[in-house]
Amino acid sequence: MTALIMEAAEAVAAVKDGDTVLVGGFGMAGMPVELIDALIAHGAGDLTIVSNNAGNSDTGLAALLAAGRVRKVVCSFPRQADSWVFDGLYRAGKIELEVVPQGNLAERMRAAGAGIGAFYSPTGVGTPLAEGKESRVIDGREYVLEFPIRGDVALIRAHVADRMGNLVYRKTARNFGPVMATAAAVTIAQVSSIVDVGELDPEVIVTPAIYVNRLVSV
Amino acid sequence: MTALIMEAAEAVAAVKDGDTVLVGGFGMAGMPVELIDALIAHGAGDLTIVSNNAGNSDTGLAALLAAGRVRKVVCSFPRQADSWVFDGLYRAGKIELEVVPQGNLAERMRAAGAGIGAFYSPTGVGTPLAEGKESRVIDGREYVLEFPIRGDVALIRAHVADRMGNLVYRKTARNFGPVMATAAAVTIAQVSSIVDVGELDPEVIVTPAIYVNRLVSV
Amino acid sequence: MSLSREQMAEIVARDIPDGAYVNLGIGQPTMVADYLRPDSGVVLHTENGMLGMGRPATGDEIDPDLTNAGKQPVTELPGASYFHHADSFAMMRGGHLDVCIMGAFQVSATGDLANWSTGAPDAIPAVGGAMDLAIGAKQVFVMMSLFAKDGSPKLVPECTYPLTGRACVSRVYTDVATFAVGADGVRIVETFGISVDELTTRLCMPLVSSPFT
Amino acid sequence: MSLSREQMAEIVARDIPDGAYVNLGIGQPTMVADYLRPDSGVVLHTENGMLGMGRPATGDEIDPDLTNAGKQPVTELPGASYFHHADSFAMMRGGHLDVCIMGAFQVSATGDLANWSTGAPDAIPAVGGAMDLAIGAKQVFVMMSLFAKDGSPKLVPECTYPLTGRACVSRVYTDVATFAVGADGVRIVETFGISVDELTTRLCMPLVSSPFT
Repeated sequence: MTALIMEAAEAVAAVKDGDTVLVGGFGMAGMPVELIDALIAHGAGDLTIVSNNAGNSDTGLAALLAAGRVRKVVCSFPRQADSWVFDGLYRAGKIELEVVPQGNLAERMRAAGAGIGAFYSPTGVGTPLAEGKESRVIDGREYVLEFPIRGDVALIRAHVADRMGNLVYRKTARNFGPVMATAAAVTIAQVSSIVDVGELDPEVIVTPAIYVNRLVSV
Repeated sequence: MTALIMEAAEAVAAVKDGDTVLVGGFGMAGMPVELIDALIAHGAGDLTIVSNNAGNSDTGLAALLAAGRVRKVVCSFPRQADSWVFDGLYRAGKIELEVVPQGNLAERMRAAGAGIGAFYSPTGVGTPLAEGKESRVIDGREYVLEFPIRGDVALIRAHVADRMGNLVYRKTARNFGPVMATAAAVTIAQVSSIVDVGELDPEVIVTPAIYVNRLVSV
Repeated sequence: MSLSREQMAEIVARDIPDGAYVNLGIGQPTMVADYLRPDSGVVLHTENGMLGMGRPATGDEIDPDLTNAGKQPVTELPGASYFHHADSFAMMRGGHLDVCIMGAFQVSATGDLANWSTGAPDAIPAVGGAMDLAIGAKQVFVMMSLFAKDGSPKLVPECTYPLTGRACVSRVYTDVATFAVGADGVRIVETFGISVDELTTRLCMPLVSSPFT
Repeated sequence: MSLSREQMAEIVARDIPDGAYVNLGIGQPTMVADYLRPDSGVVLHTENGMLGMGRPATGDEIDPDLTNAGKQPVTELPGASYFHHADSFAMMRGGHLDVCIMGAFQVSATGDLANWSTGAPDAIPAVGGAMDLAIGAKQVFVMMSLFAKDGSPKLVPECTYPLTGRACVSRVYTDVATFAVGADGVRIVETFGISVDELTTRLCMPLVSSPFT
């Protein structure tokens, strides 16, 4: 169905306690800050957050973590210079962590969106992150079997949307947005502007509207 | 390396006897007609052709088949109203055929380009096209294990290239081009025009130059 | 009276929810487009890489770079988008399309679909995107005549033709009746010029005749 | 005399073929960009979705939507392209990058790479894109000091730290020597202020001292 245009608070009301929430962004680029703030205000808890990082400084994801709403983080790089909120919770045993190599993280979400049941990845073979996983030699090379990561909700940031939900992004802020949009039951995109249908060139649309359920203009 | 701009004859000289050649196009949309003609003139034989169809009328792929250059066709839909060249060769036992569901065909080439060793697809389960293939139940659903399809050479058609090899396409002529470009050791793109580096908007490039080895302006 | 192909298309169109993303396959199902209300918000997908497909192109509109899955020239609607084949089939396989509509040789009592091969020994196999569509869309609607030319039913206890997909069909629209396929079997939704008794007699399979709920 | 970090970067840059597609990872390897000839045609990839990355952005050029893998603001060169994360890592994993350059804690005699974790029990694990890069690029160049602060070598018979990737490193650029890692073992390519004898003594592993061919 065509995307619905909403306020942030109304949009994130789709998130329920215990949900898996995919959160776009690589550092601050593409981070859906206003949606995360709305999610904090919304109050849903016991969340699993799938995102490249585990929050920076005291805002955004870090604030969500600090508010005690997150049971588990699935990410590639939790530890950063300013990831003290996550670091503290992790060392106190108050949060679970699944570290996934960044490419496997992206590909596992892509698989969820693309209806792939599982795939053999060469990434991580022979490393601690492949321990306990099935492996298989194909054409002389070893691969690890990786399974899809699905979201109940995806929170992403794009640049411009049309009223149907077609999205374009800006520079490296594109990052996880297009992949996460395909991998969640409900995708919520915050955008800088919403234009009329027909104003985006069909050749340049990165995320087709079929993947976008709710639009928030910030 | 940055793409080289060549004449069609010089470009297709990369094809050797026995090669697997990925050929873009869905019907005539995106069909690299001039490259196929050059390949016929080039003379390489014993080829495996991977393409959605197996040639139409007496030109293009059909002419390549008629010239006796093709040992095997891997495609989703060989039989069409005007596929008499293929039909004749097939019925005479002069050509091998591997029929692959269209989505598996695209995804298997995508896997080749993306370094995926194999993937579980739900497409074809329970059908004759899954016979002899491994299957596996994941989360209650049955999947078939599918392996990558790699090309020695890909022949594709795009709309505009810049001199580095970045490509944009036009409407549904995009079809298999971007996927095949990633899946072959040597990708040759025929384009309607070649512009200077910097003239294509970096946001709208569909095939980055890294996937394109040779450019032919027709 | 049994339905014409146009009437079948009209009935199918009526059952497509407003705003749905729909793939009409090739052949007869493409007629459904003619009966969608312009304000329905239904968005058409074509497997060769497009959402927002418009009506067939005519005259100067014809553009060889803009075709549907049947390779016929079509038009583009506002809000359209283009994508490559792997993305297009990821969209299908990933369950993002609300409805796809296909023809069939046979549909089984459990929703198995056979529509790509009659299994004739001399036939050249050709499947296209049918297997991907069959297992990908949230709902698969089949449009077909209920009986073959020789009078044999095409809705059958078990398909004898090679399968396209297993347990994937949810609705079967035919010239004489519409059926819903569910966990409890095949239910008659509506009949057209044929009695339930006659249907039951001619179809060699149990039918649930209560109105579809 | 041993090399400065700048000199190491210059030597690595010299070994990158003209026109190569290269990923410089994060940290020290990014210094290599400063020593690439402007006319080399080398194209830089950054894992967060860009080919054609330019130099670091300063002043008004800084754009929060345009960063490198280290999340620092960068610029865009003519011919650049953007793509999403799955496409970016498909590019890496699919073997399309010619060279990637990474730091390391340890490299083994067979080219195993350890650069993401010291295995300390209280460390928070974080891998980023290192494992994908290690196994993806056609050639992996490592830049590191050859000896740790305690004097122990970082080029070792077998890694004691958790691996990033197996048998993936082809070149090791250090402050005192450059090594090529091949099927026949580790060959010394060049030394800087250290004799082959001393190198052999301090590294507890066999070395092939013949010039790299």
